Amino acid sequence: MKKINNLTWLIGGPQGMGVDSSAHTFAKTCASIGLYIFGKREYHSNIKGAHSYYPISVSDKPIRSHSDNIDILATFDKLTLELHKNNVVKGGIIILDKELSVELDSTKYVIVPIPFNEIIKEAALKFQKEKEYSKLQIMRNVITVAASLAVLNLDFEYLKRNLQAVFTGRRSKVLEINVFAAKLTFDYVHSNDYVSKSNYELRPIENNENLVLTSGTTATAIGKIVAGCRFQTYYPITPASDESEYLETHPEYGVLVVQTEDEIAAICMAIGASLAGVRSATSTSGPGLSLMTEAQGWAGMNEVPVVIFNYQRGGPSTGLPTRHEQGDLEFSLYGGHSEFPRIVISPGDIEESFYLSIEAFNLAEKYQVPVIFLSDKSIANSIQTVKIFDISKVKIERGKMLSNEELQDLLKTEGKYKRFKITEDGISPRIVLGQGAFWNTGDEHDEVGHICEESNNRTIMFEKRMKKIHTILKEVPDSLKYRLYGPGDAEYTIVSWGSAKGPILDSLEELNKYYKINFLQIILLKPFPANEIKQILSNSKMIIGIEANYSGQLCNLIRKETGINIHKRILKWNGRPFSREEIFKGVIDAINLDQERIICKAGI
Amino acid sequence: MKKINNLTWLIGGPQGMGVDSSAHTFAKTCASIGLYIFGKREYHSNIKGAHSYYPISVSDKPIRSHSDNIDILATFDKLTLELHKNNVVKGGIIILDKELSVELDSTKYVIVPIPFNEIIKEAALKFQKEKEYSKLQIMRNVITVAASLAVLNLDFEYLKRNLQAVFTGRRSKVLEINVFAAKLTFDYVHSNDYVSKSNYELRPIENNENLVLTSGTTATAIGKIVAGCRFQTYYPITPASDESEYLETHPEYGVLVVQTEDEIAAICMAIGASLAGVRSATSTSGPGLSLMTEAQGWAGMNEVPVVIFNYQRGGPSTGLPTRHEQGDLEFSLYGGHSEFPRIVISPGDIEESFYLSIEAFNLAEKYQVPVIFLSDKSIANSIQTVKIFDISKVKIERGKMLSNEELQDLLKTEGKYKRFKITEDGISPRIVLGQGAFWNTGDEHDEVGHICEESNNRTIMFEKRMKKIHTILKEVPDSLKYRLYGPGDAEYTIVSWGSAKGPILDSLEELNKYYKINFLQIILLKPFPANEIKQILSNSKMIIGIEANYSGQLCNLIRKETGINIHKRILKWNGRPFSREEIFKGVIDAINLDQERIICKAGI
Amino acid sequence: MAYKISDLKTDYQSDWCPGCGNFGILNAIMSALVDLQIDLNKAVIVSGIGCSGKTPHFINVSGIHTLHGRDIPFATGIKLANPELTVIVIGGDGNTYGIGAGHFLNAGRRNVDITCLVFNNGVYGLTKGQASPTLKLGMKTKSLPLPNINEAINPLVVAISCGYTFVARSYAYDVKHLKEIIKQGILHKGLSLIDILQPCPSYNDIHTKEYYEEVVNDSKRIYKLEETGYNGEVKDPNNLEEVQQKLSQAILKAQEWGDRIPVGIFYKISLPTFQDRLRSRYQREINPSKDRIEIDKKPTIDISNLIEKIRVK
Amino acid sequence: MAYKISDLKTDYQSDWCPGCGNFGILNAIMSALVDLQIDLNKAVIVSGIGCSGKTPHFINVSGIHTLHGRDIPFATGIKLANPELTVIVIGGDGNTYGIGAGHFLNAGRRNVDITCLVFNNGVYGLTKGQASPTLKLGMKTKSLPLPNINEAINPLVVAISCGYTFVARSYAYDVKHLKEIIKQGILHKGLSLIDILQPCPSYNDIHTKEYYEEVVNDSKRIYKLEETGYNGEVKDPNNLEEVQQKLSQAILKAQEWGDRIPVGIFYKISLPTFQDRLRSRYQREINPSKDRIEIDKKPTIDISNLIEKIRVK
Ligand SMILES: Cc1ncc(C[n+]2csc(CCOP(=O)(O)OP(=O)(O)O)c2C)c(N)n1
Ligand SMILES: Cc1ncc(C[n+]2csc(CCOP(=O)(O)OP(=O)(O)O)c2C)c(N)n1
Ligand code: SF4
Ligand code: SF4
Ligand SMILES: [Mg+2]
Ligand SMILES: [Mg+2]
Repeated sequence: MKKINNLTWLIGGPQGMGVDSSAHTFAKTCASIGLYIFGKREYHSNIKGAHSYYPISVSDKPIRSHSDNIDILATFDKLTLELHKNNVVKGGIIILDKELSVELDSTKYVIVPIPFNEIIKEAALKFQKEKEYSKLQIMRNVITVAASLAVLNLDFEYLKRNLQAVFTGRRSKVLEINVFAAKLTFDYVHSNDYVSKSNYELRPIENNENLVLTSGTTATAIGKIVAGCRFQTYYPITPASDESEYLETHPEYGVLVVQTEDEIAAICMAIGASLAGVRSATSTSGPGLSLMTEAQGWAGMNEVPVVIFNYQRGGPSTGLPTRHEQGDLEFSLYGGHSEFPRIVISPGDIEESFYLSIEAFNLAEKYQVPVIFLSDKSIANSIQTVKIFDISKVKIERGKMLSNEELQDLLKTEGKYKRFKITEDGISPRIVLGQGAFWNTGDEHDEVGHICEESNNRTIMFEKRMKKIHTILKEVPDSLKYRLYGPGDAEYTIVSWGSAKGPILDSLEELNKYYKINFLQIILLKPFPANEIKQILSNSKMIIGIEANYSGQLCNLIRKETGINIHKRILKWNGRPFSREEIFKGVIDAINLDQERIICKAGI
Repeated sequence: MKKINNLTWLIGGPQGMGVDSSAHTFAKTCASIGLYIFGKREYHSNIKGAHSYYPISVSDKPIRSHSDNIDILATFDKLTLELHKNNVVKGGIIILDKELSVELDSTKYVIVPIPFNEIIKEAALKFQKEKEYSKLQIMRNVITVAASLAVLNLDFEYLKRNLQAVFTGRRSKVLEINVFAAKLTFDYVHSNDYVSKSNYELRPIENNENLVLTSGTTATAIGKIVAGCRFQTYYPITPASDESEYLETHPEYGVLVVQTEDEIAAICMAIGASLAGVRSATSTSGPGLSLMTEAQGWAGMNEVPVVIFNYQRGGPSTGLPTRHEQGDLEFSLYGGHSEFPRIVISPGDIEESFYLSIEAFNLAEKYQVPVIFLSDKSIANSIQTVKIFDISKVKIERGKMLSNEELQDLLKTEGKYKRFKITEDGISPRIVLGQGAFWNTGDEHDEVGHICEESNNRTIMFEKRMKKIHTILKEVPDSLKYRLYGPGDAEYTIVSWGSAKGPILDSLEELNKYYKINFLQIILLKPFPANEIKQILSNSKMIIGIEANYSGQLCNLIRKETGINIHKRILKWNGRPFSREEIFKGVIDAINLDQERIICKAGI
Repeated sequence: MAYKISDLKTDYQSDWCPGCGNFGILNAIMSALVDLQIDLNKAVIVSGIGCSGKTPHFINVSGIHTLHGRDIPFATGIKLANPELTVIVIGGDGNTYGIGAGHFLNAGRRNVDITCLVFNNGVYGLTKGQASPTLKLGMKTKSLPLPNINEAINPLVVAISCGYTFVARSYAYDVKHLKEIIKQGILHKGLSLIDILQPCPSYNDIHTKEYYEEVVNDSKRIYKLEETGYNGEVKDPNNLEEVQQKLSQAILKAQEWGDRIPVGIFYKISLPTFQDRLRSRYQREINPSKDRIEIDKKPTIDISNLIEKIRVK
Repeated sequence: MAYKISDLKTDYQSDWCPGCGNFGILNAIMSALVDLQIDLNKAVIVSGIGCSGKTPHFINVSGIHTLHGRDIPFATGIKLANPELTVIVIGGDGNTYGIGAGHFLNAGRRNVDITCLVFNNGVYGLTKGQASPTLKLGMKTKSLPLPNINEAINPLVVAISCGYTFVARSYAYDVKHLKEIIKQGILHKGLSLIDILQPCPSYNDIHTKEYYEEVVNDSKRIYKLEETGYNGEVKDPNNLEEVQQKLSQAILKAQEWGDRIPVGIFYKISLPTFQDRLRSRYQREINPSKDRIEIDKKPTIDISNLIEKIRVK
């Protein structure tokens, strides 16, 4: 019997040769027949030639993670075959160039050799492009996707419709030849009867959910537009710049995007814009965040709302620029000399990236603090089908901003506007540049904002700032602090954050067949909701921390903040995100083995 | 009965008017008669005019902290009088300008009005410098010191001898007039019989200890010279630059000092020099440390020994540039994206600054990691009589450095030199530039040092670096990890770090009259000697953390690393270091009051 | 009603050393504001760190005292967020040409309409007199233990060569001249650099008031460019030949130093500001601060087109 | 025995795009080393981050691949720690003139004897083609969604005006010329900048090989200064007039761009290097790497004089 609508397809090849666009075409086509998608992009820090690959998981139920097991391996170079064939499941399909001479175990795999060159030649002939033959090699992408969908017995029309959507604008002139080549491929696969050999099939389904297929950087960028962020700075860096480039290519939404000379300028400009009353942000990754350290302290000292979007990638230093890690947590919590209040929140997936990026600006303005939005490479570069963004759920809260009238009233009653007025909750009414005079300084200051070294003022002003921590913890709703999935009365609790959420959720059901396990996702990492977390965790017989870093930074944080010891840690730092299989096995091992650290190493 | 050889003298006045040099003259003179000294410098972030002051504690026993109580207040302006008179003890002495019209309670204080102008005039006349009268106002300093020492009934010769030591070189031409003015002052004090009114007296004593009178920055600078540090970079910043300037003014010791364009260049140049085999360092304070974040990660990634000397000052941001805080601990522990091994050590006083700065280089080279030497403003700018530096105690250990012969042997046996060879202890044999080819990169790399994104290499190479944490904890002797003072079986344990050590030690004896208390000073803050600390602390009924920051960063660290909860915290963040009285009262309160945080606020 | 200098003073006492050139500069800035009657609510002074950096605290308009060397990026963000503001930037020579050099240079590429004053005293004042990037090789001010080991840069030449459209020099104690230059800088549409020779009596005993005002060979060391017939202004920015000529002239002139030190406007050209460039990129005037982003806490923007593009169909 | 290019190759495969100008530059660097027979143990290549930054991995001498924009400070530390090393610095145009501009500028003040090569391709290559500081206003490479909104800087003029003592330009595909310039840069005692026009076929479709090599008005766009009789070398550094003249000539020449693009040595002068200055400051040759700091783990230095000064007497 064929496996219907549940499979992982993987395409690989040299960077710059169309792996990404093939994957997108495949994913979109599958999504267009009502299926759910999760796709993970793996690539080198290189422009052309190094091996990149892109597994797409397809399912008739929502799916949020990748799998280590490949059902269909689509390749057009030998290296891809070598690297990935061992991950192909028994009965899986391997699509490859007919001209490649490789030994493959045909009892184990269904092998689909495709005559790439012949198809390309035929298409070239038909469209009188024989002279552009080498340029047409790029059609290997479309042919690979077509072969895959053909083997899966999908109607050609679905692919065609998606090709029409892809080849628009400048590229519309090559639409026809691509469709032609795709059709040739379909015919080839059908006439050679690979369909019947296939153990997999795709079938259109009814899906009543309203879905979008998008990536983390896009979701965040759209979130910013909705949030009213109108000033964004960036210095190019992988994987963050995709987000800024999205905003840059949509000037009609009015976000002023400035490419700066470095990340120091990026954060300083964003702070400047915020002082003029504009919601502003900067987006970066590890090395950039490191350079933003000093200015964060200034924003903290001057109580300026500004949001730093940090896409974690493999570190330290330049590290693995295009690979995954959740290694910047501790640095985000403690970056900068001395102490100042700051908020660190972390989305667990693409959908949360949208809503939380809006909340990030709300929090920044309500509490007048710098906010770090701690995303990661896996969220940034993955694609997923998620529920359409619901703007009606969104609220924009700008906190204690004085209107011009309010300012005039205040001046009448109090004589003077004091930017850092001491208040119960630590938050002072705020005006912006252009409304009236106020002072900021990185030096310790009095209520007005002038430099002040007097010792009592120091005690009070420092405390005033730090008071906001309590205000934040008091006011922020639980839904922004954490989410708890699975049974409330579980014996075992998984605790995690960021993109590890996807594979955890995807294995939770299966795990609950064996043990009663729930999953606590922590969203607000600073200030840390110690009371709430403590209460949840103290019911658990065993707590299992899962994170993609070496030492288990969240686990350590929990101990610091609550005194609770995390019994087991499932960790991974090889630059690749957790697969759902790794989580499943890791948790089983955590429960059964006498081993504090379980290290995952899957991924190429 | 007079109090002999135990007093706190304080001088204050507008910045740039000689407060510091007066204090030094007083301190040196007292030290020259065999007494122990502790002096604390307080000044504004301003060049001329703002109020600065300098209390000097004098004792016949070693002394390590300042007192809130002033026995002798020496002033030559009204502001100083206003600001400090309330701290003068009953029976204390106030030395002031005879021409100042102020109301002072003469039943409470011994008041010594000095006719500054008359003395200056007489001296001017005698030396035919009437025209330079206004320039001679600078002699108020000498006169104030002379008046102080006269009231304390010290023989004039001691002061004279010290003046001779001070007025040398360019300044020797004003020696005589200063001595003359000092003598006039002595005569004035004696002839007006203030000596008999005084409740204090100084008497030369036999002191068999071999002492130096020095500051933290000087002790550290000398430590660097001894350690063989031959390359030091800096960008001007208070209070760190004093150290670099000391090295700059002593070129004969061969430390190449480079003033850079910023702190980023400073750390990068130091790393560069280290790659060429030179022990190198950079010195800075908070804002500079913030700018060094990114490069630290590079040094960690490339296993380069480099030492950052960070003098903590009031933060965040520009903060209180000339004031004290111990606020950079967490940032020193976690600065930089992702994770890499690093050492953080903190001296508790001036003497330790000397020895630990040498150890800092040893640790850096033995473990091939960046080291942060976490000093603070109080240590930097205080002066103290400490035991003469004993070079015979010093060992220089450069770790696994290959000689040229060893390298040749290795090349013969292994064919290739691998800078990042995987080893048991995580440390690879090291060669330096000029010896042979090797590669470094901030990217993840293979053993040779070339960029490598392969996932297994990543797992292994990251682990290799982090292994050093265990090696360090295993090899470093306890004496570099912590020091325990007081009874081993105490009921109460104070735990602290950095310059809080001085006032804690100075009140420990007194405290032990009431409770059995010991004091654990933590020196090695990263990697954290959790086992040792846990063992010591677990014997204690109540643990009291003391640190000059808002949240109790060490307390939090201990909980994170050991799970042990610190019951009480004595904290201070008003920019002034703890006084011994504050510690005494703070600890008594901690033991007796039901209050988790005890906030100290003393100091002007 | 017009405001006066006295309206511009704050309660906060300046704490510069007696005789510091900064007093003259402070005066000139306030006089320039008074002369131009810049809307006080719309004026912002952005400063770096140093003795110079304290200036905004003494002037009764909004003052943003930022980080060492980062004043230009802060100011850029402010101006772009609300182009209606008049933004004056103040930095020390260490601040702007040393730690801030990267921003100083790259700001030229944008030509944002802000006015940068650099208080050039040859030393790092607030940290006690270390050599700054404008102190020449071999000089030994009283604050230095040994002669300066670094060569100086020429800030005017650098500014001209990286895109500043108004490049001038003035002198702290010639308040009248300085005021006029500042006014012109503010009025100029584009990025202005005004390098101000500022005596620091506490640390720099070489570039003193006496030095600058000394009469050498019968004429004052400091002389005014405009009095010599020099004209740095490009009349027609499209005339490449004129641009070339004015540029070369300015670079040459900026190298004069020693017995004769020119002050005045070295180079001035009218080119599209960043705001102009944004206008053509966004096809409308861009003033983010005027964007109403919410009404009753609901977002005002319509993203349906964006959603449409990623919608699963 | 003399080494050859093949001896200079490492096992590590270069992963630049086909047709990238970097291949030519790599070749030229290796050929220069071969021609000069620089001691391989004493050569160090220090690079920043970017496609350019990967270069040291392909050359069989020590390679320090540092941080984005920080290659010059690293190299400075290396050279000062051991002046016997030959230090070649490699940065991209984004790396050196963008994020590294502060170091680029201030390095001029020191004149440390290192040779800086900038692979100038007009884009941020490794991050996928954003505009770099050398791309002119309004240009739209194929990698940009909208035309460039920033003006370009002129790196040659900046270098000349902040103290570089050897300032040249060459072209990636003219390996012979480039090799010669690199050799001269290495031989020059002092700080050298060699800006290298480098086509990036993947992202910059404006400054292509075809563009640079195009024949415009009967002559190749790129032409060699030395072939036109231009001589950028100052014969007598003490002759202020000559210095002035050569400097102005270089600045003027550096502005030529468009139909005619000059390559070659724009400016060269022999001035005391930082090492020379250190020699007079320390009154001896300073080579910290040669200092024996311990013998049998005991420090070698005698600090008794220092102790004497703080000793309580
Ligand atoms: C990142 C950083 N490094 C160092 C300092 C210390 N610092 C304060 S003022 C100053 C010197 C300022 O010199 P300059 O810019 O010339 O201004 P001036 O005081 O001469 O007006 C320095 C280095 C700092 N505040 N921040
Ligand atoms: C601090 C920091 N910011 C950003 C990056 C990301 N980054 C890597 S390469 C690069 C662009 C390099 O451009 P360029 O210097 O021109 O070199 P090219 O690739 O063109 O040779 C950037 C911005 C980084 N590595 N470090
Ligand atoms: S140190 Fe110099 S610049 Fe600073 S206030 Fe004093 S005189 Fe002015
Ligand atoms: S992106 Fe450009 S610079 Fe980088 S390797 Fe490719 S062609 Fe060369
Ligand atoms: Mg200055
Ligand atoms: Mg480039």
